Amino acid sequence: MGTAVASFSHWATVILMMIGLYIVVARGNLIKKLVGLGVFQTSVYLLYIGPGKIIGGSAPIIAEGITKYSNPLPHVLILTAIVVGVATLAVGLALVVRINEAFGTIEESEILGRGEEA
Amino acid sequence: MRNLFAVVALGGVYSFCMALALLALDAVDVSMTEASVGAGVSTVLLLGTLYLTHSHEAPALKFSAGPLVAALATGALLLYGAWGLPPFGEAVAPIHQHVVPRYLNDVIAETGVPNVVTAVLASYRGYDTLGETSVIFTAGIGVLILLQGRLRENDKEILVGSMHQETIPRVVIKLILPFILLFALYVFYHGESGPGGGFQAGVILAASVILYGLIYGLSAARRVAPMRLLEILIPLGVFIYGAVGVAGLIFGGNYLDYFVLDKNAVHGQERGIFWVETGVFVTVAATMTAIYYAFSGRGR
Amino acid sequence: MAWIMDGVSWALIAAGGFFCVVGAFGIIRMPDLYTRMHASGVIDPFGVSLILIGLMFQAGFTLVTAKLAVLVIVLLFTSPVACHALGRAALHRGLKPKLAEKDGEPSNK
Amino acid sequence: MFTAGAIALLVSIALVLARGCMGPTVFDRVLAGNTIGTFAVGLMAVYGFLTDRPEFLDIAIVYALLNVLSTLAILKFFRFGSLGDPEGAEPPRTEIH
Repeated sequence: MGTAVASFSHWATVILMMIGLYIVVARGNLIKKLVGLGVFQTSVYLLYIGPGKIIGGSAPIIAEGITKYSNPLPHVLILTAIVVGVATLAVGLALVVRINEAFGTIEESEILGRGEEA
Repeated sequence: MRNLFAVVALGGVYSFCMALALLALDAVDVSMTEASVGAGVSTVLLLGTLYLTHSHEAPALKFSAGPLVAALATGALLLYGAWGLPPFGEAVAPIHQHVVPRYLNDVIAETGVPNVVTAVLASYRGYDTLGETSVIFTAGIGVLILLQGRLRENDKEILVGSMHQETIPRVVIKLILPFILLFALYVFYHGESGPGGGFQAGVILAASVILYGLIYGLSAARRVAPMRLLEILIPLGVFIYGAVGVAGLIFGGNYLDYFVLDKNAVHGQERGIFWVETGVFVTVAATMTAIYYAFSGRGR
Repeated sequence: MAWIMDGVSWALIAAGGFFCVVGAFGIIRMPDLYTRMHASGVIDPFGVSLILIGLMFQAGFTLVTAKLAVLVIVLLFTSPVACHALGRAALHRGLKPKLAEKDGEPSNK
Repeated sequence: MFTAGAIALLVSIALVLARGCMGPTVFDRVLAGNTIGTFAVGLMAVYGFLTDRPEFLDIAIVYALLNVLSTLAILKFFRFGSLGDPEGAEPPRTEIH
């Protein structure tokens, strides 16, 4: 039981990654694909941040009277990853907008069908 | 769930829960970034896209087992890999052994910055952050190139605020906006000793401009932060970052070496970190605002 | 003195938690959007704000108390606005409130 | 004591989350999201006291300030049909269920 609770972060990571992957691959709607990509990204955040936590440790801001800090390195990597993630989300959405203007739809199957007709 | 609006609304909830989880894992800076991004920017971007496209998903043609099998296989592989990971939360795990003790022990003596995340971000791993800043810069340019051009036909000046029937939001937002701006600056300057820094402050500043644009109309927001100004600011941030590195070269150190920026090495570090954070702040804020303009100014 | 402060903050936090759960139950149980918004009105001023005020008593006269006070004020300003905006949007889209049944027939659904 | 407050907030979040998942209309979901944001503010404050480091209220303030943004964006979307200037823009025929 104890190990099951302690590995909760691993479980959450794996489950979120599966959900994200499934949405990205299976859903035809391009906006939904991007949302799925976001879910996938957050699972990666957890994958990095989770092992960095030390039980009984505190946030990595040096203060008096605290000796144990969690690992700051994953925080740095993920902090930039979040902002980059939202920037790439914006690029993806811009592409979706342009695709919609060109094809009149954002469903993958219809876009592919349109390509075969042409 | 076929309605993409519902997806957007629940996406906000998901981001809240994620920020709480990150807070519980002691990642205060990351939690703050997720909070400002999830609550402020991504919802507005998704809504803008929904406006420009369709807000309803077509029903799926048929169920195919392939993606499900792929996802389950990935999950099984990951769990198999997780079996070999060190137990959660132990201080003896390899991740805590390599460079991190040095960061934690020497950060005050070397940089004088109590927030280790800021110090590592701006100083120890400055190259990484330079890369991220240029990624944001590139993404902003990409969005602008993709979405500029077709402006809405009736792009007239609007004298009265756009939501002039909506008295209550207008008045309250007017009251709150200065505090958001002040808070963005607080997060920026306080980022050395508390959670925060250039990224978060930039996103919060952009969110305040977005809020202004939502309430008073896009043209009013364009008057406050004109596009031409943003086009200068986006490269300026990256330029500041690069210039700090070059300054290190000029004073006889390595690229992005802050020890040489002042006679006192610790002061040099502080100065370098401050200017690097300024560069990040400027680029992030200007890029996010420009992306909002691009999405909401485009005609259908 | 200290135990008075502790008791007061205990009581405030307990009351706040109670109101939070009550409001959440209201959001679950109420029949339509407008009544649910009514339930969520319990949460902001009573639930969370009382918890925050209770925490203020714990923190004493420090920067933390000032931040908590800012938090309470901001919450009291923003969340009614959000609720108002939501109600306007729903009404504008033609979502009708569910009215009481008159003469045995449902008047409005 | 802090644990009791945190548990109450967590229970409330779970209840409201259920409403967000069930919610027949989009507005119910947005209401749930907004309420969860308020709870999150309280929970972050309580968590700071639970871990004996209550300096990190800045995150909660960010939430409190920006929580209203998405709701206003949705209001504007439904009333005027766009996020920028409203003039002449047709409100989209958006389904709310």
